[in-house]
Amino acid sequence: MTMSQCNIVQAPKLTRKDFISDQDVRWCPGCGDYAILASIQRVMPELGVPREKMVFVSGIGCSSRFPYYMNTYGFHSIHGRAPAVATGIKITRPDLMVWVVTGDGDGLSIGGNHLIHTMRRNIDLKILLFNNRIYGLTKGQTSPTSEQGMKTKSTPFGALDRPFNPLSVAIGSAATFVARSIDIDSPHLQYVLRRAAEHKGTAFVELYQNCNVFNDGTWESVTDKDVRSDRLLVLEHGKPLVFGKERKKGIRMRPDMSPEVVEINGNTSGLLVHDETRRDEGYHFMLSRLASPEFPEPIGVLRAVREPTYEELMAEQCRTVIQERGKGTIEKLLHAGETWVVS
Amino acid sequence: MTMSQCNIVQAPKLTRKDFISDQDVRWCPGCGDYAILASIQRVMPELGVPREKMVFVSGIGCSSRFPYYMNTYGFHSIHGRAPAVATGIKITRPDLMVWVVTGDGDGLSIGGNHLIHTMRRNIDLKILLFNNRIYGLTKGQTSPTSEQGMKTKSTPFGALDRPFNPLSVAIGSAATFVARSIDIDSPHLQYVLRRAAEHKGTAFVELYQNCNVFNDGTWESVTDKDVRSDRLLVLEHGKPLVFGKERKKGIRMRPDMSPEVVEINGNTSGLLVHDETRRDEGYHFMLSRLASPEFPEPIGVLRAVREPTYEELMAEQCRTVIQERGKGTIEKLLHAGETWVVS
Amino acid sequence: MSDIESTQSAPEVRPRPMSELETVVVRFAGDSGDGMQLTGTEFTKSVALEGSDLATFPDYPAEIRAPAGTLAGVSAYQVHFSSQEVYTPGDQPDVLVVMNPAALRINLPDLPHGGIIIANVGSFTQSNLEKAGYKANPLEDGSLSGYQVFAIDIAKQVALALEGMGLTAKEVGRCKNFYALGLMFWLYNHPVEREEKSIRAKFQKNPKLADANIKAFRAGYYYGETAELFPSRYVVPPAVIAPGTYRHITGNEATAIGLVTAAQLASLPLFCGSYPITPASDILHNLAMYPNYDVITFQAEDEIAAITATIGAAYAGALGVTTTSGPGMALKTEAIGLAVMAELPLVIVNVQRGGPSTGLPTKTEQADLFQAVFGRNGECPVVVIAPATPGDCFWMAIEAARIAIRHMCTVIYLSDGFLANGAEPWKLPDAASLQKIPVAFRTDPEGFHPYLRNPDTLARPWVVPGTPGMEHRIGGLEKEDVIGNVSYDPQNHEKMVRLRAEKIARVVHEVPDATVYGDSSGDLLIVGWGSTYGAITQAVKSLRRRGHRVSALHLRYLNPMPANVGRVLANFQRVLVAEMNLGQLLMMLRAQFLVDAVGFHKVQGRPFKVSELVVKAEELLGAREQAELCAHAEMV
Amino acid sequence: MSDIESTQSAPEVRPRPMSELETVVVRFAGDSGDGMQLTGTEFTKSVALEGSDLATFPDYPAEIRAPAGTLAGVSAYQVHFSSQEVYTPGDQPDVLVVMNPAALRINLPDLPHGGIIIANVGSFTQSNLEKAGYKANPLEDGSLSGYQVFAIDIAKQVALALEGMGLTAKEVGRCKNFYALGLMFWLYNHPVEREEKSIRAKFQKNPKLADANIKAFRAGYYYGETAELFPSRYVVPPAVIAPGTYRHITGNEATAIGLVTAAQLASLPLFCGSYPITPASDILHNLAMYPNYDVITFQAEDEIAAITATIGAAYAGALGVTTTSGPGMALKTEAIGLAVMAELPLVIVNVQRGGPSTGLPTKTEQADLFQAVFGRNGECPVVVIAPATPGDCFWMAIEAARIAIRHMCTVIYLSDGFLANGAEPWKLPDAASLQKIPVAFRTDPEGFHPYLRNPDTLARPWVVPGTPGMEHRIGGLEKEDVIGNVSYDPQNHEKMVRLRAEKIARVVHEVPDATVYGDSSGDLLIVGWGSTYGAITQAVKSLRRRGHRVSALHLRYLNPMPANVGRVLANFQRVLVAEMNLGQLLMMLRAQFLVDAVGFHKVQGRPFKVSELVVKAEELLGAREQAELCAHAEMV
Ligand SMILES: Cc1ncc(C[n+]2csc(CCOP(=O)(O)OP(=O)(O)O)c2C)c(N)n1
Ligand SMILES: Cc1ncc(C[n+]2csc(CCOP(=O)(O)OP(=O)(O)O)c2C)c(N)n1
Ligand code: SF4
Ligand code: SF4
Ligand SMILES: [Mg+2]
Ligand SMILES: [Mg+2]
Repeated sequence: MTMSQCNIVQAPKLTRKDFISDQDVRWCPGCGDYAILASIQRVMPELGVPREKMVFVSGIGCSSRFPYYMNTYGFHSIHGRAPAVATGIKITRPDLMVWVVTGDGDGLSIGGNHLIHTMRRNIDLKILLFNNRIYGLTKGQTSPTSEQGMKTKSTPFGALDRPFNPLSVAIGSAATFVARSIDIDSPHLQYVLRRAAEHKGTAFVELYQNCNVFNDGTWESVTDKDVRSDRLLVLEHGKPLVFGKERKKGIRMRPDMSPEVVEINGNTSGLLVHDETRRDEGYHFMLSRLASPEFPEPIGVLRAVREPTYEELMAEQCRTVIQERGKGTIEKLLHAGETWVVS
Repeated sequence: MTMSQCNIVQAPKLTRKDFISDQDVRWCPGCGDYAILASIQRVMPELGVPREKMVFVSGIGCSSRFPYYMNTYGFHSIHGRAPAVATGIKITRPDLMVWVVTGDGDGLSIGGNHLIHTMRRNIDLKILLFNNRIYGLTKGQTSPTSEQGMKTKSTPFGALDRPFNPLSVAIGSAATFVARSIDIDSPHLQYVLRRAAEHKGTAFVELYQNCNVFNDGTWESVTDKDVRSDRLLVLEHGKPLVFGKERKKGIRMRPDMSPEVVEINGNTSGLLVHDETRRDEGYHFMLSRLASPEFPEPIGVLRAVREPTYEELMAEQCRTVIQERGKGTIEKLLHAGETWVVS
Repeated sequence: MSDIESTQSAPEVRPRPMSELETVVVRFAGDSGDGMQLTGTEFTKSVALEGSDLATFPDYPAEIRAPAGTLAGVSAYQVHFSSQEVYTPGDQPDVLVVMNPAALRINLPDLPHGGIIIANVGSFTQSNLEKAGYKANPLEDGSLSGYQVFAIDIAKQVALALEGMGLTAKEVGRCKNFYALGLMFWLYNHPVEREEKSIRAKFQKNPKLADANIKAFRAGYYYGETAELFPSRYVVPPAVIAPGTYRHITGNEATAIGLVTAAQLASLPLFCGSYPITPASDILHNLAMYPNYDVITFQAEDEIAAITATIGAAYAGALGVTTTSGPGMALKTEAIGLAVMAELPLVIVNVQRGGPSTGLPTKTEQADLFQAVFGRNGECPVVVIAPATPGDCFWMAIEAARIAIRHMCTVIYLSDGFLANGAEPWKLPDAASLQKIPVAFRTDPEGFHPYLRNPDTLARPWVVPGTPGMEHRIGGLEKEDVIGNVSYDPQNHEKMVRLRAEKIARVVHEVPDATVYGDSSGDLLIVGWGSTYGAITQAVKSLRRRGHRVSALHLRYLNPMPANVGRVLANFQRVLVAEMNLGQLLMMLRAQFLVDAVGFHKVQGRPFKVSELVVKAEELLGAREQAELCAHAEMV
Repeated sequence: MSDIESTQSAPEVRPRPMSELETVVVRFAGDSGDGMQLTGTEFTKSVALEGSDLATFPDYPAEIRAPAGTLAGVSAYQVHFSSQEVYTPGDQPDVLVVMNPAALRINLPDLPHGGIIIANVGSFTQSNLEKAGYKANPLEDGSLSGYQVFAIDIAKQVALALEGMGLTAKEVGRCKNFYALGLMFWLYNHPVEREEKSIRAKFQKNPKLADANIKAFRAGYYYGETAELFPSRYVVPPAVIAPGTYRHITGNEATAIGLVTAAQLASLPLFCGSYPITPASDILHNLAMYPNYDVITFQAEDEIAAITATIGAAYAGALGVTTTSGPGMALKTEAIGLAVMAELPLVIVNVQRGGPSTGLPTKTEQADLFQAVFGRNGECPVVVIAPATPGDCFWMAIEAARIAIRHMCTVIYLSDGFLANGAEPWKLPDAASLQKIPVAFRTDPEGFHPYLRNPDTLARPWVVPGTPGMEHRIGGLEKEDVIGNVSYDPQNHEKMVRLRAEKIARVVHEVPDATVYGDSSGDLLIVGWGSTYGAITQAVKSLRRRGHRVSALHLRYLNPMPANVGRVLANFQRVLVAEMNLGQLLMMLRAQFLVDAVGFHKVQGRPFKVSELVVKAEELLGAREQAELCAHAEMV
C-alpha cells in the first residue's frame, strides 16, 4: 500500500452503462435526484478514471442513497459524516477519486462542521450537495436552507430560522472550488461536474434539486423555463456578468463595493468580469450573495483556485521525514530513546 | 414563567467588584485571559443589567473556565456545545442576557457547527471567542486557527491544515454582528464588548489572546506596540479606512472589486468608508479577509445589522397562535381530534 | 354544494345472513401510493365507534416512495377488533385486502390457510406481476387454492362509478382505497353515513374529491351488497368497554400530549429540543402544534445541539425534553453525562427502531435498553422507564416528567416503533383529576448552596437564572459536595459518585410494585417490558386457558426496578424473559437477582406474535414436565 | 565548552554507614512549576539502571498552571523500587520530598508515621503557608513530630551554588529540583556521572542551563555528604531481572509503539484519526512522530470526525485506530454502530479517566467498561480488551489490531489514566520474534459477495477500493446475508443480528485461558481487570504470605471473556471483584455465571492501595471464617 499521487491510468473506454449499478433506484417518481444521477453517470466515463478507482461516499437522506446506484465503490455512511469518512479514504489512498454526495440537511445541518473543515483543509474531494431545501427522507421537516417562514411538518406555523447560503458558507470556509448547478439543466450540470472532477482540492458544488413530494417547485421561481434567463446568472470565466433574455442586463459594482444590476446596450464595459481564479474571496463572496428577486442567482463555477491539497502536503512531509530519518523498522522503533541492558 | 422581552430594569449601581466571584483564578500567570476577564468585569456594571439576569456559558478549554470567575449565573458545559446550551437558555428566558465564552478549539473545531447555526438563527447571544491559535488546556495541539506549518505537539513536523478566519466564517454564516478586539487593548476591548452587549441578535466577537505557555507571541507581529498602528486597521463607522503610524495609509477598492493599500496625503476621498450597517455582506467579508502582512488586520465592529432575532419571531408566532386558538388547557388538549363516547 | 349531500341517508340494502364473530383481524395492503394507511385508520375509527376493543399495526416501507408496484413499496395496515379485550394487532389476518401483486406476495405468508383474500385483480398485470417476482398470475395458477379468494377489478369499478365527474385518471385511481373501505364496511356491517361525513371532512378543501371518494366508497359497499360474492356478512358485538370519552391515539401522539400535560401540571413551559428521525419525528411535529400551550419546539442542527439546548432550557427553568431514536440517542451520550453532573431535570424520549447503526429505520426493536441503562462514560446513573401500550405513553410521559422534576435527574423514556405508530382507542382521563406536579424553584439565598440535597430524594435545589442573590456556577467537572465548586478531592469524588447513584436508587420508593398477571406463583413467569405487553398478556391468557400455571410480569420501570421484582421471580419455577433483542433485560435480571432466567428473543423488526410466545412457553413447560418426569424416574 | 566538563569524575565522598533495603518508595512533590515530573523520571531512570525492579505514578494537577503555591497546583511523582518484584508504585512513600507547604499539605496524609520528610524550608513563607491553608508553620509547630523531618533551604543552597554564573533569579529557581535529585542520589548511593551526562543531553540546546543544573545537582549530592543530617545512606540491591535490553515506558508510549508495530507486522499503513483529550493525547503525539513508519495521524475537528475518518481509512485499507478518553468515547458511539455494520477492522483506544461528563480529567478510573460492552443502540457487539500494565499496553495493542483484522470487527481497548502515565522498565521484545499479522485483501471477483463469511471466524472479506471488478456498496442499513444489499427482510435481520453476535463470540477461540495467580481453588478469588493488576497481585501475594487461601484472576479480555472463567470462579468459596468503579465487571460476571460475587469499589481517581485490598479481603475472609464457625457450632 503506497500513498502515491492520484494517477489516472488509461482505462478501457467506458460508457454511461458501466456506471449504472444493479440496484433498483428508489426515489419518488419525478424526484430531481434522477436527473442528477443521469448526468453524473454520463460524465463519469469521460473522466478517464477506471470505475474501481472511484468511491462515492454519502451520509443519510434521499440524496444520500446515491452511491447504491453507481457501479463504483460506495459507502452509505451515517448522517452528516460523509465528508469525514471520505477524508479518511482520500488521505489513506490519494490515488482514488472520491465523491461525496450529501443533502442540505445531511451536509449543512448535522454535518455542517465536517463540511467546513474539509474545505478548510482542502482535501481533494468532490462534494455534491443536493439542495431541495427540505428533509426528504424523514418526510418533510425544515432544513438549514429552507426559507424563513416556510411551513413544514416541524414548523407548522412557519420556520423561524434564517437560511444558510451554501456557497457563502463554502467561501467563508476558504473553499478552493465553489460552484452551483441545477438538477434539470443536464448540459450545465455536466459541465460543472467535469470542472469539479478536474479541480485539485475540495470542490464544493451546490445543486438546486426539486423534491416533488415535500417541497415541490422550490426552485421554480428561478429555474422555470420562462424566467430562468432573467433569474439566473450563468458565470463564464473571463466574461462580463451579463444575463437576461436578451442579455441586456449586467452586474456592475458601485463605488462603495456593492453590486447593482444595470441595463446594457451591447456595451459591457464597466461590468464586472468574472474571474474564477482570483485569490481575494471578496468578489466570489459577493457573487454567492446574489439572490432572487433583487439579483439573478449565479450558476457555474464561482471560484476555482489552486492551492496545495492536504494530501499533497502530507506526502511531502512524509518524504522529508523519510529523507531525514530513513524508513522506520520495528527494531528502530523499539530501541528509540534511552535503553539499558540487564545481563 | 413568561417569555417576555429582554427588559433591562434599573438596577442599583454595580461596580467591577460585584462581578468578581469568590473562585481562585486558575490560568497560567501571564495568560491573556486575565486581561480579558478584567475588561469584562469592568464593562458589566455599565450595562445596567442586574447580575442575576446575566448568564455566562462556556464549553471546555482554558478560556472556557471563564464563567467561574464571574459573579453571575454560569454554566461550564461540555466541549463545543456552549452555543447550543446558551440557545436553550435564551429561547426559554429571553429576559436574560446570555454570554458565550469559547476558544478557537472549542468554538471552531468541535463546536463549529453550533456556532454557525447560532449565527444563522440570530439568537440574541454575545459570543466571545478567545483565539490563541492553540489548544491550551490540553497542552498545545494545533487548532483550526493555527497557522499552516506550525509545529505543535500533535503536528511535530508542521500543521498541514489551512486555518479558518473566524470573522469570515461568521460572515459566511450571515452573522448580524461581527467584531474583533485584542486581549491587551483594554479600552478597545471594552468598547467592542459594549457594542456587542447593545446589539440585538447574535454578536460574534473574536479576541486575539496570547497563550504565553503554548503559543507565546502568536499575535505579536500585529499587536506589538511598535508595529500595531501599521498592522491594525481600527474600524470606525462612517470613517474612511485609514491606518498607519501617521495615518498616511488607506484602503481603496480597485475596479475589479479587490482591495488595495494606498498612501494618502490628508485626502481620504476615494477610500472605502466603513459602514457597519450595510446589508450586502461582500464588503464586510472583504474586510474579514484583510490579513497581515499584505494588509492591516481590522479590529472593531465589522458588521452590525439589525434583523429580527429568533426569540422575537418566536414570541410573535406564539402571540399569533394564541390569538387564533386561545391559550391551551389540558381539557382542550385531550379532547382534540375525533372522540366518541362509550356509555 | 355537491349532489351527494342531498342523498345522505343510508343506502337500502337487502338482508343477507349475518354471522357473529368474537374477533376479526383485517389487513389492508397495497402500494405506498394506494392510501392503505388512510383506509386502515378510517376503518379503525369506525370499528371503535361500533364499540369493539381493538389494536392496530401500520407497517410502511422505508423508502418515501419506492417505485410503484415493487416489493419495496408495499404498505400495510392491520386492525384487530373484538368483543373481548384486545391486547395486540393480531398475529395473522383473517382477511387480507391486497391492491397489487407485490402486496399479495409480501403478505400471503402471514395468512392462515382458509383465510380470505380480496384482490384488486385489475392490478395483476404482467408488469406488476414481474415487479412482484411472480412468474405466473397467482390468482389464476391455482396457487391460492387453500384460501377464499375474491378477485375484484376495483380500478374498473371505481372508474365506472366516477364516470362523468370530470376527474383525471390519476384522481380516479386515488379513490380505489375508499372502494375497498366500502366493501369492508359492508362485510362487517358498519354504518355508512358516519364514514361519508368523515370523508367529507377529510376532503373539506376539495369538495369534488370528497364526492368522488364518497362515490367510490359507496360503490364498494354496494358491490358487497349486490355482487353476492360473499356468503355472509359479519358482525362483531360491542366489547364491554369502560364508559367514557374515547379517542384514537398512537404512541407518539400520546407521548406528545402526555408531555404537554405534564408541563401544564407543573406550570412550566415545555421545551423540546429535537432533531427529526424516524420513528420519533411525529412527537416533534405534534409538539410543534402547541405554541399556545407554552410549548417551545426547537429543531436543532443535530441531536447534540438538541439535547444541550434542552439542558440549557432546563437550567433556565423549563421542563426539558429531547426526543429521538437509536442513532440520535447515541449522539446524545456525552451530553447525558453533563445532565447527570448538572443534576437538572431532563426527559429523553428514545423511540427505539431496528439497529445497530442506521439499521431498519422504520421497524421496531427493543435493543436500546443496555444503552439507556449502561451506555455512558463514567458512573452515570439515570432513571429508565418504558410505556407498555400506545395509551400508556400518555401516563408514562407524565411519570417521566414527574420523576425528573422531583429528583432533579435524567429520565430515559423508551418507546419503540411499534408503540409509536400503533394506535388504540384511549379513554380520556378527567383533566381535573390529574395530579399536579409540584415545582419548587429555590429563591431563598439564606444558606443556599447549589449542591445541597433534599434529605428524602437527594435532589439538589432548582435555582433558575434571574433569581437575585443566588448566582452560582455549575458544569461537567466533579463538584464539591453541597458547595458545588469544582473539586478534585478523591474522597469527595467517591462520595459524589455514590450520591448520584443513591439518588437514582431512591426513586424506587415511588415506583409502584409490579403486578403479576395471573397467579403469584407457578411453573413459568414470562417477563417483558415496553411494547411486548399486549402480546405477552394475550399469550399468558391463552396459556392459562390451556391449563398452564403461567403468569406474566411486565416492567414499566427498568431502572430502578420495582422493589418486589426479586420476590416475584422467586415464586416461579422458571423465568422466561421475552424481548425484541438478544436478551438485555434478561441480563439485568440475572445479574441483579441471580435467577437462572432464559430469554426468548425476536429481532426481526416486528413485534412478537402471541402464537410464538405460546409455543415457546409450552416448549419450556414441556421440557420442564419432562425433566420432572425424569427426576421422578430416577428417584423411583 | 563549560568548565564542568573537565571535572566530570565522581566527587570524592567520605564513607558513611550504608544500610541495605529491600524496597523503597520515594515521592517528589512540589508546585507544577517545580519540575517534579522531570525529577521523578530522572531518578527513576537511575533506579532502573541500578537494576531495581520498579513502578512509578505521576500525579499532576488538572490546571495547566494553577497559581504558584496553591493546593490546586501541586504535582507529584512517586517511584517504588525494590530488589523484589514490584507490582505497584507503592501505597505510601517512605520518603516524601516537598518543595512547598502546599505539597506537604496534600501529601502528608499518605506518609506513614516515622516516614522521612525532606522539606524545602525556604518556601515555607507566610504567603505560601496561607495559600496552603496552614495557620502556623508545620515545620515549626511540632505537628510533624511523628516524622523524620529534614528541613533544607534548597533555594538558598542553589543560589549559593550558582553564584557568579550570570543566571537570572528565575533561572536559578528552576534548578531547585536537580538539587533535590542530587540529594536522593546521595541517599540511595547512585552514581552521579551518568546523571550528569543525562542532564547535559537534556539541556543540549542551552549549555549554560546544563551547567547550572549539574551544579545544583552536585550541590544536593554534596549536601547529603557533608551536612551529616542523615544517619545513614541506603542501598537497594539489584533485583533478579530477566536479561535483555530495557527501556522505560509509559502506557501511552507502549500503546503507540504497539500500534505501530502491529501495522508493521501487518504491512499496512496505520491511520490514527484522533482529537486531543487528556489523558489520551500523548498517544496521538507519539504516533505523529512516525510518518516514516507509514503512520498517518489526522487530528480531526472532533471525535466523530476522528472515528468516521478512521472508518473511511479502514475501508480504504489501513489499520484504522482512533484514540480518546471518556467524553470523546461517548461521541463516537453512533459511528461504532456503523463500524459494526460495515464489518471493517477498527481499533478504538479509550484511556479512561474520572467521570461522568468532564469529571476528573487528569485522574484514573475504570468506569467505561459498561459503555464499551453495552453502550450503543441496537445489538452492537464488539470485542473489549484491557492491558494490565504499562508494558502490557504494547502487547495488547498488537492483540487489538490482530483481532480486528482477523475478525473484521471493532476492538475497544480500555486503558486508563494510571496506565497511561505510569511507567515501568520494559524489556524490549526481539523484533524478529514478533508474529506477523496476516492480511488477505480479497482481489478475486470470482464468486465474490461483500458479506460472504469465513467459515471459521465469520469475518467478511476485506476488499479495498481500487480493486478491479469488485465494486460494491456498503453502509449502515441492514444488509442482506452474503449479498450485502440493503434488506428489510425480517428473517434476514434476525440472522444478521445473530451472525454479528456469533462473530464476536467466536473470538473466544483465540483468547488464552485466564491464569490464576495462586492456587486454582481456595477461599477467596479476587478478580480484576486493567490497571488494577499490580495492586491485586501484590495484595494476593501478601495475603498468601499471611496464610490465606486467596488467589487472583486478572482479565485482559472482557468481551468475550476467556473460556475458563466460569470454571475458575466455581472453585472458590467467595469471589471479590475489585474495580475502580461501582461494580461493572461484577455485574457482567454475576449475569453470565450466576455467581454471588461481591464488589470492592474505589472511585477516587486513584488506584487501589495494596493495603486497602488486603484489609477488604481479610474482612471477607474473617466474615467467612466466622460464618464457618457458626455453621460448625450449629452442627455440633
Ligand atoms: C443521527 C441521525 N439523526 C437523524 C436521522 C434521520 N434523518 C435521516 S435523513 C435526514 C435528513 C435528510 O435531509 P437531506 O440531507 O436534506 O436529504 P434529502 O432527503 O432531502 O435528500 C434525517 C434527519 C438519522 N438517520 N441519523
Ligand atoms: C469531547 C471532548 N473532547 C476533547 C476534550 C479535550 N479538550 C478540552 S479543551 C480542548 C481544546 C481547548 O482549546 P481552545 O478551545 O482553543 O481553548 P484554550 O484552552 O486554548 O483556551 C480539548 C481538545 C474534551 N474535554 N471533551
Ligand atoms: S422525498 Fe423528495 S427528495 Fe426524497 S425521493 Fe421523494 S421527491 Fe426525492
Ligand atoms: S495554557 Fe495558555 S491559554 Fe491556557 S491558561 Fe495557560 S497561558 Fe492561558
Ligand atoms: Mg434535503
Ligand atoms: Mg485556544
